[in-house]
Amino acid sequence: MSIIKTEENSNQDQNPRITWEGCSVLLDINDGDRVLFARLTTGSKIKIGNKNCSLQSLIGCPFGSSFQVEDGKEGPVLSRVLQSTEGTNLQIMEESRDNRRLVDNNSAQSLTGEDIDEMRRKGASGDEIVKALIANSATFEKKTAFSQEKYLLKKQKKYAPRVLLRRPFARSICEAYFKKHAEKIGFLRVDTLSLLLSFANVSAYSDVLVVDMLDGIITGAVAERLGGTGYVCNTHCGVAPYPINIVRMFNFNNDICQRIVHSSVSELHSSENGPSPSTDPLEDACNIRSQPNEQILSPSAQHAVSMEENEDGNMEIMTDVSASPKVVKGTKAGRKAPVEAIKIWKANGFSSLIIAAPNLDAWDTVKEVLPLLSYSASFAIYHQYLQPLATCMHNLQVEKMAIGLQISEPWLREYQVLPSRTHPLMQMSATGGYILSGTRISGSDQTQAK
Amino acid sequence: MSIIKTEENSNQDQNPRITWEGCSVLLDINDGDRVLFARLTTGSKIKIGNKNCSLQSLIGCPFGSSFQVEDGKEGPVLSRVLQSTEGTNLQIMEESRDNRRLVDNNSAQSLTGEDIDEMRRKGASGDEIVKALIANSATFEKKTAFSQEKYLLKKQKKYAPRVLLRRPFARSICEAYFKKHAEKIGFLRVDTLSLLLSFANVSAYSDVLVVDMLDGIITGAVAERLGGTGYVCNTHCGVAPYPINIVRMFNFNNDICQRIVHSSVSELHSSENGPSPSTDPLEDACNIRSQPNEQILSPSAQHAVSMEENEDGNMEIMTDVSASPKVVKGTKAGRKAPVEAIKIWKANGFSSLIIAAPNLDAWDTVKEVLPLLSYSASFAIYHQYLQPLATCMHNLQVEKMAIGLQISEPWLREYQVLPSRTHPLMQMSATGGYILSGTRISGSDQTQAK
Amino acid sequence: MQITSLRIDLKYLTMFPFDSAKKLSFSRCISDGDLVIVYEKHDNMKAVKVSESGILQNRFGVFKHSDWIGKPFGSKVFSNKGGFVYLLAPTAELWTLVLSHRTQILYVADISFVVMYLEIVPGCLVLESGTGSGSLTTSLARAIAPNGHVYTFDFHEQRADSARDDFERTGLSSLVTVGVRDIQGEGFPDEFLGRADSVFLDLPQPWLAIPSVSKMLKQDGVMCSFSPCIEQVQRSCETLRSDFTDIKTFEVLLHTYEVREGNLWSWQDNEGGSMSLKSCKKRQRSTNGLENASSLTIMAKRNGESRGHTGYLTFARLKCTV
Amino acid sequence: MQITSLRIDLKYLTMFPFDSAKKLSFSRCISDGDLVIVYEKHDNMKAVKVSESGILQNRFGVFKHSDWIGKPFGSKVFSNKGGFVYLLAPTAELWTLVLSHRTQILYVADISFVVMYLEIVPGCLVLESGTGSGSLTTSLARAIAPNGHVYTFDFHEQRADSARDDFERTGLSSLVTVGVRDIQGEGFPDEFLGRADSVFLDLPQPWLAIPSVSKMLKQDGVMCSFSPCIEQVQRSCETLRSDFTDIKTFEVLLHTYEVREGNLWSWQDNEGGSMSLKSCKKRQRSTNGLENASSLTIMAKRNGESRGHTGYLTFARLKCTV
Repeated sequence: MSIIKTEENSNQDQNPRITWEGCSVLLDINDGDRVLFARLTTGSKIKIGNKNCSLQSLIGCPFGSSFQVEDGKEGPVLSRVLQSTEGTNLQIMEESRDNRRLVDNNSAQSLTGEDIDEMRRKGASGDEIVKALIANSATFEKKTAFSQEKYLLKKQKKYAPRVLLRRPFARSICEAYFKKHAEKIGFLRVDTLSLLLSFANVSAYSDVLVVDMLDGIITGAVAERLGGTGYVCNTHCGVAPYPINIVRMFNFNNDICQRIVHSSVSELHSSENGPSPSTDPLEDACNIRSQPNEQILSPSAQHAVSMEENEDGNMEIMTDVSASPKVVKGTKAGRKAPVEAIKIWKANGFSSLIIAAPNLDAWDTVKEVLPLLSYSASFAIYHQYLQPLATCMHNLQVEKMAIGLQISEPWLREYQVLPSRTHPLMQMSATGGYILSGTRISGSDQTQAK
Repeated sequence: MSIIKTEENSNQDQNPRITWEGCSVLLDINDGDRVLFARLTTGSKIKIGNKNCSLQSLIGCPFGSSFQVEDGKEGPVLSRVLQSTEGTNLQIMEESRDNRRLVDNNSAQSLTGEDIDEMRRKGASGDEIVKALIANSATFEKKTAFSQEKYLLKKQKKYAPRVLLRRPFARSICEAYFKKHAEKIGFLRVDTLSLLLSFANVSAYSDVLVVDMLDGIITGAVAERLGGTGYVCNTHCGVAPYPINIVRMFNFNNDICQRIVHSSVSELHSSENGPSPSTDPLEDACNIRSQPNEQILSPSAQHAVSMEENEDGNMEIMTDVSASPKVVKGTKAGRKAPVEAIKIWKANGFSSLIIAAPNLDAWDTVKEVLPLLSYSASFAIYHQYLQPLATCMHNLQVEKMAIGLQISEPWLREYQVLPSRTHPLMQMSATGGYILSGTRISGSDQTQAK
Repeated sequence: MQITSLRIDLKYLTMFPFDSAKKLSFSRCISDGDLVIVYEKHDNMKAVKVSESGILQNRFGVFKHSDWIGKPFGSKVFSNKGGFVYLLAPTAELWTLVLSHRTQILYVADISFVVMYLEIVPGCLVLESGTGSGSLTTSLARAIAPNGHVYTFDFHEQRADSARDDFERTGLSSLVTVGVRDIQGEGFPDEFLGRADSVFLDLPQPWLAIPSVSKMLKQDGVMCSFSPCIEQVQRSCETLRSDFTDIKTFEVLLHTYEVREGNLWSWQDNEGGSMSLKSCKKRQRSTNGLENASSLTIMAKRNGESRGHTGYLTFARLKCTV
Repeated sequence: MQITSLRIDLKYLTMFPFDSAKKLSFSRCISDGDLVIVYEKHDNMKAVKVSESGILQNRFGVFKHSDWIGKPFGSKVFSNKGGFVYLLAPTAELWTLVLSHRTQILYVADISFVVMYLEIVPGCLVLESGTGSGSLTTSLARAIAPNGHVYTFDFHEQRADSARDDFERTGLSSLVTVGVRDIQGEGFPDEFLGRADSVFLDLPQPWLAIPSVSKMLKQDGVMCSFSPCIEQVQRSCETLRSDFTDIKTFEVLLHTYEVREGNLWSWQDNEGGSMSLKSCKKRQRSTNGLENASSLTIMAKRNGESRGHTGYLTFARLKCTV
């Protein structure tokens, strides 16, 4: 079995595993308690507890590494923690004791708040404080292993918070939004997103038409799969394209950004083949600069506001745009579709379609955009409600526009797998919404009695 | 802690654990492969394989006992098998071998069909045949424990079928129908049925109004909970009550049968307090004899037909009605509601309502019958489709007829729990339907601005 | 024809009637001493004992119990400020909600399934351990009424005491007996040998209690064990295999739906394209829903967060050996 | 501006395009040598290689391949008897249906989730064992195209051979390499040390392969193990805890819905009361669904029987130790 070296080189470009200055990262604080998007620049900072930590030390680190707050010469810094390969400190043993006699008592701690402050002043690390708390707990030793673990975790989160550096992928971005701001992505769960990409047959060199009214999560996920080939074209009805702020959070290189475009549905439908006034190259160029930038800049202000509102653990956006103008210029995703591309789409049709427009009637939308697809192309429509998709499916059947029609409802449940304590998580997301999928067919041109 | 002896005596009557002549039983053949309802009489028989076995030997046996076919002097009989308390013959061990090298080969059996026929002629029992088959299998010893068990079970089912004598309860009847003829009970799953009884607050001495278009499964389940107290009144729109054949399958005593009545919705609504022509005592008495009996007799012929159609393992009804006329007379459930009861219901209202009418519009039905309930009474409406209940719930809210409204969708999954082989069953029933539940309230008589 | 069960009785209300003299008629009016469920919202209810001089104070104002007496159950009653609540007759389901303040709202799915799958009917003798909040016990009592009995045991004396108080309050004392006992350690009392129709276990190590259960049950009697973790189920099933048959493990859940009325925009209505997702929440609402219902769509949507797991229910039937 | 990717190419069709020269344009017409999916019904499809002289015979009659050539994909084509089928371009999803004849129809839920959760993007190097029917492999190949590679291993030589044939047929050979190897016993080949972006295991004893996986993965790389039984998951998680972090176990399912158009009867329409449940099936159907849509209700109903379990998916991320 031989290995093609060039693959790996190109892989390195598309799929970097080490951060760089200006790259976008997802910071997971205390195992998902708080999730932040940030752009790593020399000047960017995040607030953890009451400390403003510089993110500079994160530049050049591998994704997946963990950090702890430490006091540096010039204020608090994030210092890398190497993960041991020996499992967690605390060995989780099979529990033979039952906890019927367990008495919950939190007053058994002899260390006071002043003691802890004093330790801090003397430069004790978070880990040291946690160890002291355990040593000074009258009940810790009597607790069951399960309760000891819970206690340890709680104290560690408070006194020695961990920051995990994650790669911003469709997976992690969708999960972070779903957990903290599900309404911003129309309650689209990560398994549902994955199904949309499958049902729509998104693959390299596809030309994917999307109606993405979920702030760009669909557009970004499609672009990630295209890897700089094909096109994802976000179509819209009026003059202004729908915002795609979430696309900024992916670490898309220039190749990929070039493939993220928008076009109004009337342009895609128009019978003229020459450049229409609205697709004038000059105006187009102008659009690339001004209008998508506006999209990029304006929402960051909004998000900053929402960050203030949700101090206690919500997802936040930390983007110091002004500090890194080059980076913003790099991510100019979402330009107007090139005239040549539109021309070819008109001739050949798109190869895939995804609609995710929670406030639009599904049938009303699909009847407008489905004709833009080539025959045999796959499509997938997401909706939070079942009924609009049922009506849509019925109409597509009656109109003989598509075959292989199916409404699917995804179901996802996570499990806790621990010795003697394995069970599904007590909380689950009951609704991943619904997907209507199918394949466009050519009109019944030669209808014959069967 | 003292025990009240009288309780147990009355319990014995209501909840008998030993069969008697004329009692209704559920026969579970080969662990659910085939399920039959039968009435135990000296003359009744069932066909197992190619043998007609008398059911006489089942009379006087405890429910829960198992039987095997044996050749008696006067033809095949069902002979009781005492269950050992030492688990199954085959010890299921944790599997250390994996089956990657397993080759499936069914040609390794040296015993021929003729050999088996010969053994049978010589009077070998089913168990003996199974043992011979194992002894003559070239591959049995090489199989994994899991495969051995599967092989054994398959052969046992074929050559030594087991008949399990089950009590006909709402649980077992609903499960048997759901498994074999789900469409006859409107795809009502046993957990959904249990929720209907809870949400409608069915309890002793309740007067429960039902719209039961599921052939009596609701009526029977309610009567079981009432235990001879209160009433279950099956209401209907036209002149003829809905059939309640399933009620016959319960072993209801006279006390309980007396409490199962029907009445048209117009009778329940009529403002006259005196006996209306249709509630004339004479005609009423006539109804008790003729019309419910017709219900009891006619469908058994139908069922007999469906039994012929479904030779290979479906649920069957074996009722030798002519052979035990006294028994049929005993189960005269479903008479017309007594005039006195109707009078009191008109004055006080019913205390519970259950609607299970798959073909009726839920709102259209509930707006007719909900006013027959007393205030603060609970109700539950079952439907296979979500949308009719959504509309109904909305209208009940708008009309301020009920509070505590909730649409629930039950979810049920069975697990296989075996050493090293624990997992949810691969097949599940995806739809248990939907339930709209709530509490009737008094009209907003004194509406005040809040 | 016997219609004594329809007699109207004016003794104080129990949660459900269990002798013919206490037959509940819902047309009955609220009396001094009755237990009523004060309903504010689906997720806000409270159990209140009515007394001539009592008052209830909540965010809607002050309610005088004396205003309630004589009104039928299911009435809307008003506070001094014009705020209102509904007064409902207690049921096992409402009681569960009151007990747990919504955290246990879906528990009805497990309870209902257990009662039916244990084949509990009026007259049954049922054993239970532990009693816990008594939420299941109340439903067991409803199912065995009027002439059966539930014997329930808890390890904690204090918990048993509060459960006993609750059954006193709901008028179920004659159907339920609460004992203090370590069932895992000692098993059920010998006086129930071979007499239980059904047994329910909610214990951390149910396998320790199973040998006792097999002695208490009548032949063909059914037991159920509720456990959150699969390891408990695995171990219980192993123990069950010697004396029990028909061993089945289930998981029961309930999803609930919200109902909304609204119109989805058509593609053209949405010319601006800048519609934010937030605006989707303020759907246009008709002032008279019923008349306009045909033009608007009523849509049901799953409630987002739901109980993903409560526990596994393992049922088994005692083998017939006689 | 580079628009080479939009070029139309007439080489034979692969399941999906993975180099710009093979860019699929759907307006392209069916050619000799193409693989087409012949669609009769949702649950009846078949993969056919088109050849000038080929014929297809089914219950609708005889179809000549020569009639198909030159027609666009997505066309309806007719048999000698006037029966028809649709000719579709193959996709990974259709291929899964063709492979398994509907028995694996819901498997798309697991496949989709795995591809996304393994963070597979174009250019990735992915290891898989076992290959099985190659259903997941096809989707992995789609995700790593155009410049990544999937190395998949199966214990059975025969199974590996048929999978290799299939990838030849679907034109994916340059993206997928199939090897014969006992991964549980020998681990993955050393040539992949530290080079895999993602690893997928579907093995009876996955814990035996996990030490090798941790050597193959790049730091922060993700692995997934698919197991039907919880004991396999428990043991795998135990093994994973030493070198992996972010260990998560999921179950993914898919429920599907039927759509029906019809009216529910009102109480009064149903005067007879003798309506049987059977008649509910023959609902009145409008001849022109769209025009009457407002007066009829379209209702969605869950398909009754569904896959209740496929397996547990356990994901884990290699710890960063450098």
